[in-house]
Amino acid sequence: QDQNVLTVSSEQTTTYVRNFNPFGQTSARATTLDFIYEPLVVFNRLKSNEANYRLAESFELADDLKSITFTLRDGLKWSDGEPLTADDVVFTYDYIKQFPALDFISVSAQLASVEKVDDRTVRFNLNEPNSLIANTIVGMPIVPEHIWADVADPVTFANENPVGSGPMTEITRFTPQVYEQCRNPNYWDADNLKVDCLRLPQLADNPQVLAALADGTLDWATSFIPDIDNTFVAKDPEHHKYWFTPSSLVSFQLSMVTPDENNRKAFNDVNFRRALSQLIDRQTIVDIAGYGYPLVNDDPSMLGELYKSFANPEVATQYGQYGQFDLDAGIAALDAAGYVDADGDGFRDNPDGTPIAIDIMVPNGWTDWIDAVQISMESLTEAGLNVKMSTPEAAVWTSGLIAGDYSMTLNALASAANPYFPYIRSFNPDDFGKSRFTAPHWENAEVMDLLGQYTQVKDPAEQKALMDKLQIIVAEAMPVIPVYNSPSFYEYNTSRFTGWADADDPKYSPVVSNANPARLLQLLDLDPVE
Amino acid sequence: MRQLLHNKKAVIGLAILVLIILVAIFAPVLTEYSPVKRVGRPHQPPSWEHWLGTTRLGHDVFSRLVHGARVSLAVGIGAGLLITVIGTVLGIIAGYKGGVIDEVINFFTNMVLVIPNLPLLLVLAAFIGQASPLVIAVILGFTSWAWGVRVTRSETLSIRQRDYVKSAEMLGEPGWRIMAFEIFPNLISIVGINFIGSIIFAVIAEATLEFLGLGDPNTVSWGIMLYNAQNASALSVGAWWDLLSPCLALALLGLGLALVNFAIDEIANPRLRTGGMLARWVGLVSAGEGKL
Amino acid sequence: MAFLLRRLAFYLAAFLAAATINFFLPRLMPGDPIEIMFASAGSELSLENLNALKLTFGFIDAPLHEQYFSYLKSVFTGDLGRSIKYFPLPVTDLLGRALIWTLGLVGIATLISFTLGTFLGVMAAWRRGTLFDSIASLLAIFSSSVPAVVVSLIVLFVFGYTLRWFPNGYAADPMLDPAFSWTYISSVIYHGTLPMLTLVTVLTGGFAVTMRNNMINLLGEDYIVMGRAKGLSDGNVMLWYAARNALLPTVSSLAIAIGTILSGSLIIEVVFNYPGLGNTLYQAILARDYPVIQGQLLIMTGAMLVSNFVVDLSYVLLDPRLKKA
Amino acid sequence: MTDAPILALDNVSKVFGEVYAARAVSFALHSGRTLALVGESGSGKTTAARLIMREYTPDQGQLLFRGAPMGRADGKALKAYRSSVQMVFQDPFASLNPAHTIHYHLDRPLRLHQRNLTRAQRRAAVEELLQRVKLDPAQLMAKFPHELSGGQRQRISIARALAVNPQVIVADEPTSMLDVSVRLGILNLLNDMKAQLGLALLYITHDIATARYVAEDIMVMYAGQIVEWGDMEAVLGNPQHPYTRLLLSAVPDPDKRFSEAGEELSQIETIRRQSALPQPEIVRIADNHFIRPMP
Amino acid sequence: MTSPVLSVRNLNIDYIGAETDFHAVKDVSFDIAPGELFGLAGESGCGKSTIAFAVSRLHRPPALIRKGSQILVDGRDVLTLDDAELRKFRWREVAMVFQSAMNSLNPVLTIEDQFYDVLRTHTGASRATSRARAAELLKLVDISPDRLSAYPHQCSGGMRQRIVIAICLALNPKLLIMDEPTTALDVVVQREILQRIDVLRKQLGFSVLFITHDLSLMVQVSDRIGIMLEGELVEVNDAQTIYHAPQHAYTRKLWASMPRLHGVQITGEVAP
Ligand SMILES: Nc1ncnc2c1ncn2[C@@H]1O[C@H](COP(=O)(O)OP(=O)(O)OP(=O)(O)O)[C@@H](O)[C@H]1O
Ligand SMILES: Nc1ncnc2c1ncn2[C@@H]1O[C@H](COP(=O)(O)OP(=O)(O)OP(=O)(O)O)[C@@H](O)[C@H]1O
Ligand SMILES: [Mg+2]
Ligand SMILES: [Mg+2]
Repeated sequence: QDQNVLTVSSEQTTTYVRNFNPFGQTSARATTLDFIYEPLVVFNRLKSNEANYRLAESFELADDLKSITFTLRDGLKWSDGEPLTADDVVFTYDYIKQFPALDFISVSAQLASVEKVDDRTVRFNLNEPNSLIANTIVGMPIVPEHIWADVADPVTFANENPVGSGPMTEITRFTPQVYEQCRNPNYWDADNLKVDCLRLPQLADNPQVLAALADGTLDWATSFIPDIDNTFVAKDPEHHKYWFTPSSLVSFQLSMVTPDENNRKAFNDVNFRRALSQLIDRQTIVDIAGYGYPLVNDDPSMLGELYKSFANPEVATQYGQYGQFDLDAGIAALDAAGYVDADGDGFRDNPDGTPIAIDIMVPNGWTDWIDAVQISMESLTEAGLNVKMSTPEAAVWTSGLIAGDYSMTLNALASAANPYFPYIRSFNPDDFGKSRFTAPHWENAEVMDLLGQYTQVKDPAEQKALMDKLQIIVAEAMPVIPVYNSPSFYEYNTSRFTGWADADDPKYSPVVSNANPARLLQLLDLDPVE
Repeated sequence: MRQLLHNKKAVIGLAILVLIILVAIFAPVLTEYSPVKRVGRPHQPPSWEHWLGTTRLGHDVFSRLVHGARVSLAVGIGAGLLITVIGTVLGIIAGYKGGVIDEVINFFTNMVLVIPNLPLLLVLAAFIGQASPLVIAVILGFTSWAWGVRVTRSETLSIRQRDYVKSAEMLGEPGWRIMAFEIFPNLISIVGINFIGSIIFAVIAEATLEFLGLGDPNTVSWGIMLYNAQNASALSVGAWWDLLSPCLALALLGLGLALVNFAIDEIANPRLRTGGMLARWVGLVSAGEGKL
Repeated sequence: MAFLLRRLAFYLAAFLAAATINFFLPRLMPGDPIEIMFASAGSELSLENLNALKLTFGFIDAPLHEQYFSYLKSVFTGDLGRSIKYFPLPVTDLLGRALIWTLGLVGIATLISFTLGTFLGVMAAWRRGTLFDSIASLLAIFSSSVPAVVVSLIVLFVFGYTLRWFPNGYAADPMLDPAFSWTYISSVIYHGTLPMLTLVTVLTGGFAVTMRNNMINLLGEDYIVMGRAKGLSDGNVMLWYAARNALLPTVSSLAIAIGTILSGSLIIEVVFNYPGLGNTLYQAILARDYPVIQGQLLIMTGAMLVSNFVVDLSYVLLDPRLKKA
Repeated sequence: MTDAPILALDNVSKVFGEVYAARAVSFALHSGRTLALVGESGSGKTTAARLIMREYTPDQGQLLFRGAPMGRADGKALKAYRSSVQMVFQDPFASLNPAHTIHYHLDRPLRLHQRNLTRAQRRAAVEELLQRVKLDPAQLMAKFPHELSGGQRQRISIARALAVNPQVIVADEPTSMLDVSVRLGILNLLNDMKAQLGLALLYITHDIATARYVAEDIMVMYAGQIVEWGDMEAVLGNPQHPYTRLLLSAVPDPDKRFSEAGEELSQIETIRRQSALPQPEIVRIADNHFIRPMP
Repeated sequence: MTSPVLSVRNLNIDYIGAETDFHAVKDVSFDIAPGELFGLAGESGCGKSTIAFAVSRLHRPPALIRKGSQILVDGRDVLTLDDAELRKFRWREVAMVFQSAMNSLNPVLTIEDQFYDVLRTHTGASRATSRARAAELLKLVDISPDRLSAYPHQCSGGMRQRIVIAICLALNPKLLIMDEPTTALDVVVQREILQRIDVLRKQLGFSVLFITHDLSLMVQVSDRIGIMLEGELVEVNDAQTIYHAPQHAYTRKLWASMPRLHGVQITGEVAP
């Protein structure tokens, strides 16, 4: 009988290298996580983080929030037939402690210890109480002890013939141009798996993915596609479909610690930031720089549509206008706050007369961002601000952001299950100088205090109260100027498989990139067309 | 110069160049649109309002094209000048001084010649990150002089043997004067060819680097236009005007320069000339006035 | 022999120098690849993890001279390290894959355009002043001046997008396994046509112009006139007297042209998404994949040196004056 | 030959690799006299000229200027030497820079060697020079070399050499590229200069007939050695060295038909081989007539 | 007098210019008898080579042999030949030694090949027969046959010129044109070569059109001499008459400009 082969494009590359090391986040094939190494739990971001239990059948957070216990399903097996037990989980966590380079999600630092309770139960003891730790823990793949214990250098280990726990573990074909990954003979959830094999043709860039999509070769892809209705859907409107879900927040950020003393004065003035925000034409940016695909984010608390179930309606009523594009209002706000042209050079200056000169830094080659900046510059310039753009190498940009050594930039922040994460990543002073997500270098003790409390309460009502408060503080201070949430791209073809998630049935995020564990759920939901 | 005007290729080439130069000079007068402002909807095909259509961002292609001519020309001429000056000076010194100086210069020249140029440029430009046209011109100047040294040197070697250089030496002319006044004037055509060839090279290299995304996107230049068009998938979405306009402009500039270069070659080397005499000759033969 | 030995010594020196430049260039570049990778991946990685990763990839802070010598040693033992982007693929493997395509593309294109260009140049010079000469010269001028990027984009637009006669990427149908079968080979040819066409378009003119000029300069030589005076056929004189001698300087110009050819193929590979060396270099630069960039420049220089040497060799073979002594 | 020589080569040798381009060459130049140096191509004539022009430094022996060795001469002595010794080249087409006018060619040496002249004085001097070589200044000053005939160019070369007021002129085959009809004019000019300015002339040629026309003394060179030398008439009238005889018998002579080949011509190879060997011994034939006999 | 080997009648040759033509050969007529050595003398640029080229019809544009000109070789007008006939005619009937001895051999072919291509083209000879014939011819000019495998650059100038002469003799041509064959050579070598030509001419019976600047030499070797001035043939006479009793003023001027090796020296007064 014929096999059901699902043709997927999950990463773009000029050549395939046989590497299925689940810890090699950038070097492993994109089908390694989730498909070969199944997570303990998949949290569904689209449904308020609902837990879909996979290898684990349950987990239990201790009341003091200082430990969490996962219970594995009964009878789990590795793809080579060996049993998958709590020992493997403990081994994995010991392993990443031993080889810190493997810990690509920095989970070790939060764990005091990992202990086996019984063959199916593992307890993680935490350094700090944390109600959200499960989200982090499930991001680490569990590897078989009987294989990995003998690996001398797991960082460079290519794991060419993986032994895994997920649905698709058998590499039946591998060339630089294409590889195929087929069903796990010992998969615990085989009943739900209708797809026999994944085929991954090598595709180097968006146009190639588009070509493969347009001629119907691909069943499932994640790629930016210009003018998608014409270039893809129109080719076969019945089967060619897409659904773009909002994800990473893209925002303008100002460095509160920028080396230029005059700029610093302005940037630390909330009135200046608000005025700036009002001068950003988000809709045009989305339409032109983003082909209409992103979702405008005009939420001064920076959460926006993505976290709308967490939203505090107060924010919109009190501060909503600062997220709206309004050229006149922006100009008026600048005038009112004293930012007028004092020295007659045609550019607005600080109220004390010192000049402001803003250099918007974007990484070289990130075209949509460059376009967005160019569009923004039009209105900023029209409002009399002295702005220009520089496009250094991405590495320079990154280190500038990390050090706060820039004046203005666009920055992106990956989406997460809970608004706690964007806040902590953006405002945690411990991360200043370490992460580009703290690029604004904005400090607020109250925010940090509230975030600390947030992880330590378990009661949803209490959590909501804290989150509401947080949003008001952030919206009032407006430390970042949100612009849009960039889309996760998801294109699919219904001629060979059905069961796809879409706007009408947003059951989970169906994006097939390796940043979305829910893709596993999508795979399991697919049914071949007869 | 007068000879140039008698050469058909030169006249066509010069006409193209003059046209492009005029366009560059009068760019602001020639178009009502700013090259860096959105003045229309994205990717509008050519129309009365936008002669060459608009870009993905809604910029006017024609306006960008005429403003871009400035940058392409400036980089070409600037880098060409730098390349030519370095190449000529080193070439004459190596060829005339000989000995260790020659060995050293010659070694470096040959070495630079065997290190592939564009890959090196790519790496250098990437290293600099945001390569403004000025930076590109400077990098080009400092990496691409080798060919000039080679031809200038070999020509100098042969001129050095000429008796007029010998007699200048015997008169006691200082070395620099011999190089500047005895040798250099006789290299004019080679220097001219080198100069124009270098301009062609620089224009192409700039466009290539920018096309590959190593340029400064603030610039309005033909290379950046190519880059933007490519990034906007102009071909996939059928916006051919966005991509073809800078393409054709570059091809035209290259052609104009090459024609002039070819003509200089013909003038410097009369044997290459195929002037009007051949036409007359053919006429006379077919009229039965004579034969070979 | 002495001539070749001298050239060999020079090539060795040039290779060393290139290797040295190669060593310093990436070290002067700002930013490091691991950071870049994570910056674009948008992922969060603690500083400790980052440093642990860097260490594994061999970004040690040993003194420069130590780094240099261990680098030289690895260069001469053929160990170019491992790619960062395509970890853990050895750079030599990665480049080896790409090299085949580039060699094929560049080799065949050079062969075609050299032959075609030389032929056009010979004919144009021989029929000097005729319509053929005018047209051929004009085509040659155009071909030698129009940028490769322009030609490749136009070719891609016309044949790839508008007429859809040829594919827009790959060196062969990715669904096919490499094999010595007609299906595979025809697929390679099919995919290689546009890049090849572009490269040939860009290269032919230069060869034709050089050859034409050389020929014309030679046609006045006494031995050519003597060839005609001997009553030999035109073809005979054209080939064995004129072209054979005019070829000598053309061949030496070929050595210089190799750099241009490689550059041309680089941009063409990028435009046509051809998996050759140029494309690999481009990707490596974008990803700051130092080991690959280094290996790449080295291989390209090596290729230049080897082809220069081949040119030298053929020069010696073609010119009896160099054979002895 | 009582007056002191202005310039002399004293036992000078110059070796290129294995080739002796000059072997123990000695001769002296006196003012008001012309010394002709004849020999076949490759015999070392130009090498001798270059040794004098200090383009080559001798491997052995020395160059004497007014009796003083010009070994490592200092700048001043060198300058004096430069302004005293000048050269006229063989090819009138190559000895003038196509990029400069005639005026420039004559003005430069004046500027270099007579720094105190004003512009007007120099102009007058240029005109005088042109008149001296029998050219019309008004017509020629502004012209470029390619607008002149070969003979005119050679005259300019001579004028340029004269511009520095030299005492010695070395003329390396100055007429071999010229047509018969203009050749004589140049030779006459050289003779005049010698007589009027008291120049010492080294006339290098392979045309013995013209040598006889301008020179009082002659040297016959072969393979870097001067094999026979002395008074012109004595040497031509009574050649002693077999190579000299061979040379003389090969010179075209309209009075002799071709078939009457001389004895020397049948032994060309032998004579050549023998003459190329080092011949240190010198034999005096007459008062001013010497040979280095073949072994 | 037997019918001439070469008979040039009213030869007019122009170099066509972009605007005006340069009339290089003006109405020149002369004959060369079988076995005769005819000398053509004149200043540089007077049109000697232009005539020589015309006889084998070797000119290239923009040279133009005007209509009305006739060049009869053995009574046949060379100017009426078509391409194929012309190829057959060349070298078989008229062979030519060029001005620069050094450059008239193809530098990339061996000496043997340069014999072979003539012999094969004209007689269809095989390599072996051509080799034998070449060896034989080389002996005529005193060169050892082992030189056959050498390249031109391995031979001295005089040797090269003799090789060219040997190649010229390959097909027993009726006429040998020698355009300043010895200007680049030494007097001694020149003498050797011309002597050899003189002998071969008598032995093989071909005629020679000999072009040179050197009047003394010309008188020595030629039977008859033509003096050219600016494209015109101003005087044709037998050699001794040209020497002892020159008719044309120009010829007299030439003689007056030639320094003598022996006897009374010329005065040095040159007629303007
Ligand atoms: N720079 C040099 N390097 C090597 N060999 C040289 C050099 N100059 C001259 N020779 C050799 O020295 C010998 C004498 O050369 P020279 O030029 O003095 O001869 P010549 O008599 O002037 O010849 P010609 O009449 O051709 O000018 C020749 O064998 C020549 O090859
Ligand atoms: N291809 C040409 N185009 C125009 N003019 C030419 C061409 N070839 C020769 N001439 C001119 O024709 C005239 C005769 O040239 P030709 O070569 O016959 O002279 P020549 O007597 O052989 O001179 P030489 O003794 O220098 O060889 C010269 O004035 C020359 O400038
Ligand atoms: Mg101001
Ligand atoms: Mg001639």
